[in-house]
Amino acid sequence: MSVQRSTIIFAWILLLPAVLYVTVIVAYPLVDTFILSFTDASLKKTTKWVGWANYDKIFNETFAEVIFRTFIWTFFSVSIKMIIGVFGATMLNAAVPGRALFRLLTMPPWIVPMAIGIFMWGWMYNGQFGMISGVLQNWGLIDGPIAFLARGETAFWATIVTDVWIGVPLVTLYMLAAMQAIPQDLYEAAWTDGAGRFYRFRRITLPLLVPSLITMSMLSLIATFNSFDIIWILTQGGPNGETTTMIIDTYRTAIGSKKYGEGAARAVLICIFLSIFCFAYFRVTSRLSSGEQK
Amino acid sequence: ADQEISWIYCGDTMDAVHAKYIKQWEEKNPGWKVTPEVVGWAQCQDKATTLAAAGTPVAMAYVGSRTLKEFAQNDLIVPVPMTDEEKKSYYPNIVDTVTFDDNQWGVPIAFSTKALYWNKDLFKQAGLDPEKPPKTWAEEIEFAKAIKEKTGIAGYGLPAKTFDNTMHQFMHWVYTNNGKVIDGDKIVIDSPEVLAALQAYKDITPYSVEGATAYEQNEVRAIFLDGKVGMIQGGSGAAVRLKDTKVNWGVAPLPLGPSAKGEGTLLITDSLAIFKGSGVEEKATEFAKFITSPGPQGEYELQGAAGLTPLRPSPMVDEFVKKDPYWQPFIDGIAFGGPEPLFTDYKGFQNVIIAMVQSVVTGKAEPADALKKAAADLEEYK
Amino acid sequence: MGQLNLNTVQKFYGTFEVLKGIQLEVRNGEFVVFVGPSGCGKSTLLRMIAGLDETSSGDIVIDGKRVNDLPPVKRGIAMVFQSYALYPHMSVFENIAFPLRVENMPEEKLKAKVEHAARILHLDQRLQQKPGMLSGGQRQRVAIGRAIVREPKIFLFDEPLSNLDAALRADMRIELAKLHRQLRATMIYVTHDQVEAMTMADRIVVLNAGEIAQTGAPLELYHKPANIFVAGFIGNPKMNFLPVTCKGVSDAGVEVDYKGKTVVVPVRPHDGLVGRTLTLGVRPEHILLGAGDLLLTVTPTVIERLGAHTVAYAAISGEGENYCAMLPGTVAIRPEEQVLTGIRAADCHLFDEAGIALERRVELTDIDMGLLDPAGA
Amino acid sequence: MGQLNLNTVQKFYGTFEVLKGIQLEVRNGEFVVFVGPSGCGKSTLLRMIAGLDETSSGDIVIDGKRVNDLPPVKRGIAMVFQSYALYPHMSVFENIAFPLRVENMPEEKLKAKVEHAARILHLDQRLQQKPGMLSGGQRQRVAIGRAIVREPKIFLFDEPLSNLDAALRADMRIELAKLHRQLRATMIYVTHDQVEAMTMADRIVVLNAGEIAQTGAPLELYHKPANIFVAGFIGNPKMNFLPVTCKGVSDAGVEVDYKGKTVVVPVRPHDGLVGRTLTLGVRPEHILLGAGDLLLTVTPTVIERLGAHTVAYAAISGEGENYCAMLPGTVAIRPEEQVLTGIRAADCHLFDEAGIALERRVELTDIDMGLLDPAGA
Amino acid sequence: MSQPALINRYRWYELVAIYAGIFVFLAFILAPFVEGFLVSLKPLGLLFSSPYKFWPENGSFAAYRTMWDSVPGFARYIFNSFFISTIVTAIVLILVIPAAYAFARFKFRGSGALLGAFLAVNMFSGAVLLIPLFRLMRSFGVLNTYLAMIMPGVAFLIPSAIWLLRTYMMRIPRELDEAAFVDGASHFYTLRRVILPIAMPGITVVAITTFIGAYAQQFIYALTFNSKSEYMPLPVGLFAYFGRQEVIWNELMAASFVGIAPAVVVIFLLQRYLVSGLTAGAVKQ
Ligand SMILES: Nc1ncnc2c1ncn2[C@@H]1O[C@H](COP(=O)(O)OP(=O)(O)OP(=O)(O)O)[C@@H](O)[C@H]1O
Ligand SMILES: Nc1ncnc2c1ncn2[C@@H]1O[C@H](COP(=O)(O)OP(=O)(O)OP(=O)(O)O)[C@@H](O)[C@H]1O
Ligand SMILES: [Mg+2]
Ligand SMILES: [Mg+2]
Repeated sequence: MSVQRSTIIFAWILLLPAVLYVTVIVAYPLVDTFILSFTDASLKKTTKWVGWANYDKIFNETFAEVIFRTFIWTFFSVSIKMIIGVFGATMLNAAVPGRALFRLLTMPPWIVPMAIGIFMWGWMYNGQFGMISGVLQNWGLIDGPIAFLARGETAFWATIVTDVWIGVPLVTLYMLAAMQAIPQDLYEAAWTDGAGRFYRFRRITLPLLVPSLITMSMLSLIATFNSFDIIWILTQGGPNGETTTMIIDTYRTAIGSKKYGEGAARAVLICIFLSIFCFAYFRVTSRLSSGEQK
Repeated sequence: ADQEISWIYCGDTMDAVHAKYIKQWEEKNPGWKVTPEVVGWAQCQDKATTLAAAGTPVAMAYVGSRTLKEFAQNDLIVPVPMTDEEKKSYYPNIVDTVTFDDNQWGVPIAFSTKALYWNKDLFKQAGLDPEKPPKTWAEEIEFAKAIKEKTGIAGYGLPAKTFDNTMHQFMHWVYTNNGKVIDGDKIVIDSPEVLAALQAYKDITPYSVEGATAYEQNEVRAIFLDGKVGMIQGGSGAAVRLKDTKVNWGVAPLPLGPSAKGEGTLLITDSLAIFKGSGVEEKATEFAKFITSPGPQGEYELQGAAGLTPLRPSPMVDEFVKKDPYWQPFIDGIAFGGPEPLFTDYKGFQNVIIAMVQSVVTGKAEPADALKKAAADLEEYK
Repeated sequence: MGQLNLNTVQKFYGTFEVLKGIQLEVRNGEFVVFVGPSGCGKSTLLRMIAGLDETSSGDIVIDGKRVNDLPPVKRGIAMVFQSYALYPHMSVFENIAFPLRVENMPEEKLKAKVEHAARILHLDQRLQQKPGMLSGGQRQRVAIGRAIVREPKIFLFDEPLSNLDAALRADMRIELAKLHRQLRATMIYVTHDQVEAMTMADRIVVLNAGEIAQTGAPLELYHKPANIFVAGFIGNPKMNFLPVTCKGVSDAGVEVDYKGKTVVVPVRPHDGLVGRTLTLGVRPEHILLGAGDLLLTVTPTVIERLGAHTVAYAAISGEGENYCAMLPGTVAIRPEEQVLTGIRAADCHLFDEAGIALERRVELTDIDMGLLDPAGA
Repeated sequence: MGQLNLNTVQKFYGTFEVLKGIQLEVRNGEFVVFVGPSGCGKSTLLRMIAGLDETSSGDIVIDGKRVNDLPPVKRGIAMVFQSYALYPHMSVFENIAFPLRVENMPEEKLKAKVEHAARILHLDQRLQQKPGMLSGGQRQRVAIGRAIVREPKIFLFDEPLSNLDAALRADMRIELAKLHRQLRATMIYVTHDQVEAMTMADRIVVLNAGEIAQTGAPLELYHKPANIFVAGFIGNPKMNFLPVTCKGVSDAGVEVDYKGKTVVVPVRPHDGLVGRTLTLGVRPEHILLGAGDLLLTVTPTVIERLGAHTVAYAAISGEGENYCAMLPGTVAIRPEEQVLTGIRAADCHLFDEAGIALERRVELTDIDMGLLDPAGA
Repeated sequence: MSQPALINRYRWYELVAIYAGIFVFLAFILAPFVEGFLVSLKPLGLLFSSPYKFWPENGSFAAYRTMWDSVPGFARYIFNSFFISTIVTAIVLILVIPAAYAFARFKFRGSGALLGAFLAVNMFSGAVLLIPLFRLMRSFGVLNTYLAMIMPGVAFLIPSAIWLLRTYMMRIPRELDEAAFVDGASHFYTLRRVILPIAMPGITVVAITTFIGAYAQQFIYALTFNSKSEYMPLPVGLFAYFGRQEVIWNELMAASFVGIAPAVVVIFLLQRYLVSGLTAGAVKQ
């Protein structure tokens, strides 16, 4: 008994600093946000309790559109990140000369301050002076300049591409690590049985990456759902609000219009959505790990 | 020790003129110290607001005058009443930009107006008279069309990005057609004058730079500097830059709409707001008045490249305009100009106008419908 | 149909010569075991035969065709890895079916084949499980199943039993031997466990530091090891070695002296032995109590009683070496109590100074006529 | 000074009873081995003695003191883990010194102790190396060294040799036995390899599914297994079992019938046996060729020639079971050729329907006087 | 040079495909940097000129010189970022190592929920929590100090660091702890002498990711919680290139490249550990 109890006490001693720290710094503002979501807090000096009014107000037609858009945006961004990440990892995992250098070269988007990376993309998307439109024109692929951020559809994809770009290095790195953890003898066995490179990739690499893919998608999903800077700097949610996601909407309400109460309600909603995702994730992974082994 | 007047100062560095006069003021007011905090343009206003909202306001901040009503209504700032004499010293209509409830809530420190720039070479190429800028919207649209069709180059630079300036640009059109957005507490945007402006936007879009919704004014200006657009609405800063280019340009008052009473423009001012609760409100007010008094202010605004328009008429200004005649249209517009409309939720108002403009420019809505919707949406923010 | 030749096969890692010109012929249907201590190059050789590693020089010939440049699948081999290399995400069925799926075999034929293999290996009940749910022995059988369905000409096994516990290992040994008889395919099997080698092989190839120390039938290696290395490696417990001096050579054999006691070992002598220091080898199981041609009094230090027999270890005074005897299970000896042990001259092995064995005058055919001809077994 | 008592020790994982009331006394200085098949609870029991796992009920008493609530170090035990659990970042010296560093022993004394332990274990030359550079056997000795320096009253070993290869395992067995005699400490040793158990133990505790199946000296278990489980588990190859019918009971023993052949097994009968189906057990090493009280003609299917002896497996017609014989190394039998085998009645074991052995009329003292009293060994 | 193993030997067309794949992938990754670099080389006046020319006319490295004059404190900003990240990384490690160990090793009621709660921290983005955080920083009295930027930075980097390190530590054999425990080592002694040294590769990875996270990001806290320009980190410094009316693009880009150089050097020196550390632990289930 005492051995057990002292172990648990020790575990808590180890956890305490981190728990305390996060509680003080984050939990307090979180609770504050939660409480705020039931008030009409704004620039006014006094606030009053408004119950569910903020939540009621949120649920209108535009907001449904925003939610839908957020999901689509997140879905595409995360899936493309995963696809490119796996593609990149596969390429970088190939035993070809120079791969150490190539691996190094994938890191920059991760290191550069996010805003700068986004500015660089802003340049690329510029219709008159930017690289993409310019190069396409020089090659004669398009007639006149194309401003990628001018139209809803192109702006939507442009923001996704930038988000993917920022997220890809880390995904690639994790996927590379996961690939290297697959025992070499599995490939040798398959090769001995006549399986070609692509066949091995499809039947061995991919299935064995699934657990890592799920974990990565989860972490990526949280970050992407909350991805703010990219859309804000590139389009501020425009044009016609066609790149407005929940986090943009929240920011515009809370920080832009100083409707702290309504903004907080939106933040709480984001958290609820993400919690549902996480819960589903834990379900899926525990099912997976019970089916397989080591 | 010294009492401090904290000042959120927008920009990248402290202007030399301001630095000089801060020192002068401190010498005259022993025991007081002005501590400016330089914050980039993109964030300075939000920072001042956040500090105030969190309950630790700075003494004084550089803010867009459009936010004054919001601050005042939420009891964050103190009024800075002007004597009649002071009011008179400004160009007409300028005091209106900081006036709400018959009181002044800020001291104007920076001012900008717009005029029309045109590219004479492109006019020539399009078979137009290069020395004759458009006088009316109809001409403007016609010339734009001609340029686009004859040269393949865009005739007009219409900025419609999701950006505060998109609203400003549109307000120039509203004020050159004698329109109004809000009258006291009444939303009057749903008027024929404003509808005409919106219709003109729709009409000129096909001859504008491709992808108007991707550009804000500086980007459109850059295109003009590159010689790739026939006409733009711009501030005085463009002229300074144009001098370094090969572009053959001219500047004229903004073209007028059908209902215009005279030359008009949107009068944008930035002000020094004195925040409530800093404990040094009085002294801050005193300093604000000093730093914007004709002497220091005149020296500050006439440096040229900043693109400011002078706040007050003065012999200095006349001399200045004589030297650089392109200044004339910027000052001429002031007489019939209007202030930025004051709303309780300024950002809310701005978003509504941007949404309205973009929906028309991108063809998602007809001007009349867009206007109706905007009118309804604005009710929430008045 | 499963005949393998290695012609002076060499392998370098950098400048390190792992395999030093291996020359070997494996007959069709033969069960050949490579044994040798850890690091001697067994796996390397096997992987080269499989086509997983390249040869640095020399030829690998299968059924008369040089295969050096062919990928594994074209060599007609199948390999069972030491780690089994089962695909953890596939069921047992899919694991076994993998090679057939690669060839795009029609579903029906594939199913029949997999089920046939599963029956042979008693895996019928497990086909839907994942490898993670199987015991070690079952996993091993899945790995073999995967090799079987391909119907290769040559099976390659790399220490397939080393992960299993003693009991399972014994069972699997028998099953593999049965399988060999059933399939009649050529099998090449790597192990460092000499018991496995002895029990399963038609022919054993003993490798030492990249060279073939000896090739021969198990009992040939047991009774006529070519050198000290093979003598020490084959047989458990290990052969005892005593330093002796050659006294004389006669028709009857070589007379040697060990601490003043002489014995004539019936081996074929060669010239110039007299006076040299030789090594006398005797297996623990050939040490008798109280009888023999060479008698030694020793004090056992450790006595292991295994029931069926008793293994006693003694340190011979003077030598630091262990002297080990395998005695009947019920023998009445105790630690630290002197006993008189004896060795029969006919059981002795004799090695010259270079460690090369002098040929024993023992006819293997006396033991079992069939043993020297594995094909007849 | 190293005396251990387990009083009805139970362990539950959830509702699953892993250990079902273990009652055991270990004398001071004794070498006790726990054997049993995988999953029977050996490790769990050892970890409970160590204090790594909690007991669900029952007392663990060391030197008369209940230690259930004491942490391992206060129990005076040291443990050697199956994986050795060496610290990869520390040198051999630091690994061995670890327990002493924990107690803050002065540097000089610590150094002396570590070096002493290293000498015993022949690790003197390796003290500055990291575990990663050592061979399996050396690593194992480091792990033991770490246990020795603490001078514990009781050593606990959890399958310490299972990672080693056959040759090394044999060497380490001997070294451990020597160490035991040198230190005279109590040692408790877990293994599932019955050879290890037989060779090292003063006393073996056979565990089966959480219960003690039998406790006794190795040869007692070999010659007088208390039940079928122990009979099958102890001895390699495994004992053969034949279903027989009891014909009659007499002073000489029990007369049983196997396929019409009868034999009188010299065991102590109990009532009501006549007519029942019993199990006759006979060890492979007790099967003779052509002689014996019960003769059986069988056809060997697999023959393993180990040199020293030959192991033959046959399927007895009718039974699916393997029938295994361990014969002399040079015996002349061949697969698929019938041979006549025989069993002596005195070698037979007989088990009733519940699997309980009928006591054999064999005096263990006939084998070796000292064997029943390990203290005297 | 040893040749690649046979299984990894490629045919010429496979090699072409792989290099083409790598090229496409790296093109995507690096194109914006190329654009940024080209911008940094162009004189401000020629930045906005069409038609598009890939190679800048009159390209020069002038911006890399003038940037130091335009924003005189830039070196200081780089130092601040480096300093803040170093401190943040140190604090994160101090907090996270014991916590990750506890999560990896001890099962107790609520441990799973607690771990989930840590993940939940990342679900709220910092921007939303700005005002409550500001009040908190004010009540701690750390506004306008390095601490104002360090404290929230640490909090938001803790969760992912715990996740990463926990998975790594779960791979360290449990017997190592048990062996130390049997020998009488206290839990803390075990952590310090046994676990910490063995987990070093994992800790390195966590340290790198945390450092990078702290180095370039966390812009919003710096801006709101600190008013002293001498404490400002790199991103704020970069925003100083946004003039009154005009962004000095070429210098901004030049400054960005200069600014990330220290982090690039860190990554360059440690990238070996990055992949190998991740391989040994991290995402693998
Ligand atoms: N890729 C390699 N690079 C350099 N040396 C290697 C490589 N692979 C193996 N070796 C060396 O070649 C020798 C033979 O290795 P191999 O794996 O064939 O031994 P083995 O006989 O299979 O041993 P074990 O019984 O331990 O498996 C060893 O000394 C090993 O260190
Ligand atoms: N933490 C646990 N939770 C639930 N069941 C457990 C746990 N640990 C062990 N068991 C179960 O207890 C039983 C005994 O396990 P134990 O490890 O003692 O076996 P063992 O005799 O040491 O086997 P082996 O020889 O394979 O090591 C097994 O059936 C195992 O599944
Ligand atoms: Mg090997
Ligand atoms: Mg165990």
